[in-house]
Amino acid sequence: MTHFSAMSLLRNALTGHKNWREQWPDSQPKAEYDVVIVGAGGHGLGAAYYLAKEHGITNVAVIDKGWLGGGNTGRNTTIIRSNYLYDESARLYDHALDLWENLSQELNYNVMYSKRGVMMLAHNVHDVQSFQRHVHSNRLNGVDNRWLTKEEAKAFCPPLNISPDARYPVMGAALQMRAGTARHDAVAWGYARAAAARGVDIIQNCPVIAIRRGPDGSVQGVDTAKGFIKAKKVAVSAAGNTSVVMDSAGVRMPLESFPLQALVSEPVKPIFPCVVMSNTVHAYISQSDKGELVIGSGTDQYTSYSQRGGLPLIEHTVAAICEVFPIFNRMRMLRKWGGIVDVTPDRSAILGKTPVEGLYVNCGWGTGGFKATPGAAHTLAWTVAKDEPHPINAPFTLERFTTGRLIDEAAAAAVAH
Amino acid sequence: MSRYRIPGMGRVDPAATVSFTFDGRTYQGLRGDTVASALLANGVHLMGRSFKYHRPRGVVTAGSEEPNALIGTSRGKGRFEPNTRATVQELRAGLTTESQNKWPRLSFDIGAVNDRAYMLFSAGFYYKTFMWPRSFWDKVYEPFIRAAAGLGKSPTEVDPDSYAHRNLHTDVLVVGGGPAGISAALTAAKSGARVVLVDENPEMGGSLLSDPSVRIDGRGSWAWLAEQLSQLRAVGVRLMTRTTAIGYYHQNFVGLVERVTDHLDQPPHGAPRERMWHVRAEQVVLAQGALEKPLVFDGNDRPGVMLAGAAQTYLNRYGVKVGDNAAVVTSHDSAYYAAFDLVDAGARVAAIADTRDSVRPDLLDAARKRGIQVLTGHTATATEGRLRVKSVRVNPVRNGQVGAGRKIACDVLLISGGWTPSLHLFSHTKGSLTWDADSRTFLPNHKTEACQIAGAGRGLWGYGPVLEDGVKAGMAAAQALGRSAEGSDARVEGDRPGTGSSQKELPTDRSPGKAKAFVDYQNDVTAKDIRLAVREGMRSIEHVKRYTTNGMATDQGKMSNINGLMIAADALGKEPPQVGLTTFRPPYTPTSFGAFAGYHKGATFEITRKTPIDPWAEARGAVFEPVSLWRRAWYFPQAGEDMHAAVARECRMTRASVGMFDASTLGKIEVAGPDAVEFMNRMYTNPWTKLAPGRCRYGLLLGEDGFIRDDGVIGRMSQDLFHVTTTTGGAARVMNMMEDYLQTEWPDLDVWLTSTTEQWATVALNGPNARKVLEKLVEGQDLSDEAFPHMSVAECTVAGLPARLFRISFTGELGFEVNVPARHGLQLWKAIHDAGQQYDICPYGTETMHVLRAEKGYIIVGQDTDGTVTPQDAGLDWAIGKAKKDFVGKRSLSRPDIVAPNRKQLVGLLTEDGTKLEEGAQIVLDPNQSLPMTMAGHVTSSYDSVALGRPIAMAVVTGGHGMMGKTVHIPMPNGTIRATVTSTNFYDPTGERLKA
Amino acid sequence: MLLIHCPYCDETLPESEFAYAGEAHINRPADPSALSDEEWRDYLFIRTNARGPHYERWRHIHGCGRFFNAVRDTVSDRFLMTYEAGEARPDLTVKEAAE
Amino acid sequence: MTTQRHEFDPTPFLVEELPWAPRFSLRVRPEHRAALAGALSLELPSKVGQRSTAAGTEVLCLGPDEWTILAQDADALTTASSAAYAQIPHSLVEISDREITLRISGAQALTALTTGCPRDVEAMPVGTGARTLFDTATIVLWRDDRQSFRIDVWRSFLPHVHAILDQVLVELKSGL
Ligand SMILES: Cc1cc2nc3c(=O)[nH]c(=O)nc-3n(C[C@H](O)[C@H](O)[C@H](O)COP(=O)(O)OP(=O)(O)OC[C@H]3O[C@@H](n4cnc5c(N)ncnc54)[C@H](O)[C@@H]3O)c2cc1C
Ligand SMILES: NC(=O)c1ccc[n+]([C@@H]2O[C@H](COP(=O)([O-])OP(=O)(O)OC[C@H]3O[C@@H](n4cnc5c(N)ncnc54)[C@H](O)[C@@H]3O)[C@@H](O)[C@H]2O)c1
Ligand SMILES: Cc1cc2nc3c(=O)[nH]c(=O)nc-3n(C[C@H](O)[C@H](O)[C@H](O)COP(=O)(O)O)c2cc1C
Ligand SMILES: [Zn+2]
Repeated sequence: MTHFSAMSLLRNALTGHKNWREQWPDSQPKAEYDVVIVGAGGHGLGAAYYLAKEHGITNVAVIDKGWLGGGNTGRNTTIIRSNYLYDESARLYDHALDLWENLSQELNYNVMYSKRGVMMLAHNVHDVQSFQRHVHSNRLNGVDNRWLTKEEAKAFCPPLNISPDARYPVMGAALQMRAGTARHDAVAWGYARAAAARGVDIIQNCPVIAIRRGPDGSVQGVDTAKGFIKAKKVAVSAAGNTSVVMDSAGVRMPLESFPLQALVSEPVKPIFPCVVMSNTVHAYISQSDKGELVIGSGTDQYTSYSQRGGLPLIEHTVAAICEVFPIFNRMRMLRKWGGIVDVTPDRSAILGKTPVEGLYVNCGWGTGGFKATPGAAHTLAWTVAKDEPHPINAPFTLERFTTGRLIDEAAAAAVAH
Repeated sequence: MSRYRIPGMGRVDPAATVSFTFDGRTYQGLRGDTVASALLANGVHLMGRSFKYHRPRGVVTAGSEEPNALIGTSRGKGRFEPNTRATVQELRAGLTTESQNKWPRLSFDIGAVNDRAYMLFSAGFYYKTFMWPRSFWDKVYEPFIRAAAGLGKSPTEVDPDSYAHRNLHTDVLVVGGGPAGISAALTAAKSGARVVLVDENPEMGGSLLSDPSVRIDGRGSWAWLAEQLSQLRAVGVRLMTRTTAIGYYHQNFVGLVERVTDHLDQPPHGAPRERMWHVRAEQVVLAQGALEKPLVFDGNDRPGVMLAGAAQTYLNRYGVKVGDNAAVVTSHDSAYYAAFDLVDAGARVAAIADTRDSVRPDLLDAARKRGIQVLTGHTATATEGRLRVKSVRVNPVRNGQVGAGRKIACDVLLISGGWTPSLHLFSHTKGSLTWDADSRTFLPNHKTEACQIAGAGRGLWGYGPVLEDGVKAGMAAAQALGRSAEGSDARVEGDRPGTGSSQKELPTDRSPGKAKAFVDYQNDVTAKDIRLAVREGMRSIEHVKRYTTNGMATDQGKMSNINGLMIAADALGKEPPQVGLTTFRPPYTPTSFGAFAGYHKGATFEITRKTPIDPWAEARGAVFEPVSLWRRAWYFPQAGEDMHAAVARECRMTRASVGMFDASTLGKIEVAGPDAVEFMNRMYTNPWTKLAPGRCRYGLLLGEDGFIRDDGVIGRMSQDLFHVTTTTGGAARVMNMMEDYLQTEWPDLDVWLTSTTEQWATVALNGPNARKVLEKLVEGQDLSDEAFPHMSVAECTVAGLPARLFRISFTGELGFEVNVPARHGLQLWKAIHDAGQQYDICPYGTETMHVLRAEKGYIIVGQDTDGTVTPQDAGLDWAIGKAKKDFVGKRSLSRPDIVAPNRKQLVGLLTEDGTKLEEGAQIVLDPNQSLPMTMAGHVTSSYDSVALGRPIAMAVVTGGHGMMGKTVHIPMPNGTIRATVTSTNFYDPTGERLKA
Repeated sequence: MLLIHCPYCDETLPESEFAYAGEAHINRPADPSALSDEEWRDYLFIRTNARGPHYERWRHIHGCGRFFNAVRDTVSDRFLMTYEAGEARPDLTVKEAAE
Repeated sequence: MTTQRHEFDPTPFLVEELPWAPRFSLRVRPEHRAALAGALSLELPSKVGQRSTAAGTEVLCLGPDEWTILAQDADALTTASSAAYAQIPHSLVEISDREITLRISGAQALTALTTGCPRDVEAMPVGTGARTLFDTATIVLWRDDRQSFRIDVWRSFLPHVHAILDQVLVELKSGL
């Protein structure tokens, strides 16, 4: 692997960039691997990287039905934060934040982790109560998150409309300074390159058709479009498609897949200094390093695998953005797109072992798993390597749906009076 | 007349001069001009700077696909927008425009140093550097990268314009008003179908406006066009110009955006700037035409280098000669026609260099006749000219060998790399494409929607075939609608057939590594960037796109996709269809946010529901809070009072005498029918069978997961009739949930649900004097405790109004709730208010209601419970009908984690030092732990209690029900607070006052 | 925006009049208390989440108010058919053969 | 394309708030529809969207087991309902105050409705009705004539519907 640096860039510039090497080879499947990971998103590639780096397991294949990073990793609004309410979530996401901090250096790939601060707006008394609860819980968990008055919020993000006459007036905000965004594609590519450098095979355009199990029930390998691949351990990291893949192993999942949309504006000079989320108005926005406003929308009401989504929802999202930031009314939408997100009943992930021996799963991140990428990948690798839960991912089991020990961040923020 | 305007040509109005400014200078154009055509008429080619290298750029196109000539436009305060395409913006009086992405000025831009260091800024360079030292990323590198990004400047003021929405249903929607679209629309309309024809241009005609040379049905093409349009009008086709089909969604749902006023000198009062149309069509005809591609070679981006078709458009449609001395480089026949038109209009064409070895003889003849030198089998290898092209270097290519170059002087260079059918909308539907090896383009293949594709949009060329194809598409659409249609073929004379070939970057005799051969003009992606991406392992076209940003600019690849693909395919050693295209996504062209938002802005952003009593509260100066869609009176401050003082007074007066409260927002459901009681038993945790008519009960509703969803008091009006109340925010949800169970699980039950939330206005009266106030107004019901005890309900008359009267209390005081038909709500309120004057009756808001109920330990669902709290957790076991075999959520209450010890349970908290706790504050058992602390719960409600003379709080605490009297700790940033766990029933624990 | 045929109104109408209501043919057990924790979990949470034809429920909430069932292809988002609540799960192979 | 003319329309459509009138929601199983209709002396259309008018009482079928009744004689109706209840279980709930009715009429009434109604209002036959949406508010839409409609709007949603119609009025008056 060519080391990336300003020097190597300069050297290559002088030689017409002819000597750069492939960032990852175009691998064809071998007959057998120690571990097969289904899904070359950030989570799957990251898990492969940590398996190789921290557990010395390098005979690993990451298999994707399309191009690597083409799932939700390549289509999300890149918001990264860890100010979650419950200890379990705070620990997981904060672990991810710790890894984000040095990810560029670790991977020798600039993932452009930008600590711009994520500000969450409170628009009513209930929001205030709920965010204060987060702020206090985060403080005692050692997670940074603080409360801003609406004036402080405006100072932090000047385009914000804090007029009391607004339909949803801003009553304050919670701000996590350590939070921000990262360049989505670079995360996938950086992990892919670093994993490949340690011997991991990345096999693209190769749908996994089924997970094969032996007479004793344990995993034997995967049937793919390129034939059977033997492996005693298979980790499924297929995001929106998890149900389908797991079903082939006879494991039915508590998941539903919905289309989630996002959009970008035309690029403009820096105008938006941070990330703002408003759950009440349904608006999520930041400005990318290329200058577009990156805006997150909601999920359509019906399940779907179509990566599309409807127009009315987008209209609502854009209206919400203009409600909170009226100066953007004359900005133009450049492109909108959809992804497929897998949602669990408590909207928290499922991460770890399954009832099937040798089968591991990492799914259910819904609308918010990009931020978890390094943390989820890191702890999943541990679990796969040792066949036991990592202390951080231990609560995120499948069993919780049987016992009732849900980790329901959304319900904790439920709006009702 | 401007220097480059040709009298007698174009569709502009020579008599109507319109002045506008560009970068502070005033120019004259004509009505009908775009900013681009007007600037070109004035000899101005330099209109912008590119994204990364800040290279000087002029127009490349004459349409909405323009990547270069992006300008800021404005019309007074709040009406500035960046990145407007000069090729689309029509002139209007007083239009102010400015160039972008330059400093200090367009002709001399410091940012252009990037161009000198362009070797450093290769594709994906930022992924490889800016990583050391670590801290420099946040402080130095990132701010630098960001400052360099972006094109125009964002608006900074609030937009005063309005935007509209419209729904439209039609039989046929035709997208594209060129010859194909027009003939399709006319054919379909003649069959009797309702037809809508849209085009993004200010007038219909499509390529006929650019190339009017033919005669159709014996007339000049523009005369024919005018006649077609009047026929279309006559048969009732809705013609929508300046209207872009932005997205093609499921089942023939198409979003259109109509630009209503941007072209007007003086928009009339009330006219929306833009209007979004939601069209649902039985049949869609896509006649989007084709887009011309540039050729990729070193220096193909200088101002003055433009598409041949664009030059032809400027000439024929706007009467503007783009230069005096043109050179042409092409791989398609169509550029010849552009050259001919230019010569015929008096310009000189120095030469046509054609990449093809052989060219149709008639074209060669026609060129020769006009004195144009044609160089077949040639490539272009360089251009010169900093702010305007001065020359092009062309070289012969023989057997793949590039021969010696020669310079051809020119002031414009017309290029054409062939045409790409516009399949954007078709691709939105996930329709599949097929590669046509002859034309080397993608054509539509498998359709997923009820649509027809016609004309240049499916690879046809020449007006004859395209008109015929339009007729066919119109007939097909009509037939699909079950109508019989006839098509009449048009007779085209002097048609200009054409073919051509698609190319990768043109061969060169210089080091290809050094060439600045642009593929994506705006994002400064060059051919070598694409090859570099492939070299680095980006084998998927999607990776190439993302790594190089090719096709991600504001033209969304309209100029660059196919050229990028050709180069990538070559680098990969594959055929283009094996590599494939990236995905087209809506919107077709960049679209204002305002158009999406439509009417949903300001006061009508979302519904604000108000009660019948709201006007009284507003007149009284109440402060409101939003609760779901409602606004509710929060408190009623009197002169000089802040919230704290107002709430303290409201609490005091209510407990001391009597208070009144607008409870109209509570959800109400009439549950009626012989099986009403059975239904209630199944839905709610409580037992209902023994509840006598005339009595009421607190009802608790769970989700099937066992967690509390809603609560409310429910009155049994008669054997078969329940008056159910729900929380304000829960009303719609509860109703839906009940309907769901009733319709799909228990359809056998004879019971019906009717929402009566808005049928009734509800006034709550609380306080020791409540009965005295009410007695004066009630007829038909004895209010004494014996006749009408706590938890009773009756129908009677209150203030002369038919009422449902409840004796219930959410405050712990003697309490009543009066429901009257909503239209009388305000009258009732005033009557009670008048009657209460003698007792200093006090109107109070939601905050006081919250305090008073907290003093009694009554929960607020959503505040003291979130979606993780069971009845046991909330101390509401008593509300569970123990003898009931089943009810919604019952099974979940015995799941292992729900019966586990140490769940968080609702308790009261009293601080030792009398400080008021913060809602949301976290509770710990051991205050001396280090971070992260083990938390044992949190404060759900906290108020200053006037009645108790101290703050009180409710909280959920691990194992709280077993901790009465124990101390817990609340670590705050400035010190830890100690609190004692108590019952939640702080005030009048024995309930004496209730029974008064 | 999908286009949905309401079997009660017998009209084909825009999605905005309808509310999605989850997977169809998951009947509430007659006696929940007889179920094991696993069986109860399956009822509560386990979903087919089919890729392809999906049996699901909709409510014509801003219309006749009825819940009804539908088969929709979750890859194309296209409705294959809709039918009244309470009707048996249709056999798609029969439907295809008939067409 | 030389001149910039637009035609102003001073009265594109008219919105009137209709006076209060007794209104009921009637629910009964389809198999009991005919019997109940007899008992209540009403014509209860069986198809969603159909209406009937008899002796000044208007009925609109909103769902397979649901009708809205604009009663001429409310007392007679409730009395008949109570009398029939034991034999024919049903539910008759007064909702006179739940909704307020607007009449929207005039040359551009249809256009005004298409700003907020997603369904094809134009295709709706005169003399029918339906529950549908206007913007985000549920409404009951009655088509009385080609250019005359009524909409019943829940009381608290009315100001929003009004506000949108006001904007539409200004928009249509501009002639663009
Ligand atoms: C519009 C949008 C906005 C979002 N915004 C945010 C945000 O702001 N912040 C945030 O934290 N999260 C966000 N998310 C969520 C986030 O994107 C995802 O949770 C996260 O990227 C998931 O990563 P992954 O690696 O698990 O999945 P993916 O990146 O989706 O990877 C899964 C891979 O599995 C492959 N696969 C599937 N089935 C098969 C098969 N049978 N065989 C082989 N391969 C298969 C897919 O092709 C895919 O590449 C957003 C999501 C979307 C769609
Ligand atoms: N300059 C030339 O010589 C030249 C160039 C191209 C085509 N032609 C000829 O023109 C004919 C093509 O006719 P045609 O009718 O197929 O195409 P067309 O190009 O004449 O018409 C297509 C129209 O659709 C519009 N359009 C495209 N996408 C749209 C959208 N999303 N929303 C609204 N409007 C949209 C375009 O602006 C254009 O006006 C052929 O005969 C061809 O030979 C000539
Ligand atoms: C954070 C982010 C920023 C993006 N910025 C742009 C952009 O500037 N221009 C663009 O064309 N697309 C942009 N995209 C969208 C992609 O082009 C693409 O639509 C998305 O990755 C989904 O892939 P698909 O549309 O090919 O299905 C962006 C996507 C993301 C996630
Ligand atoms: Zn219906």
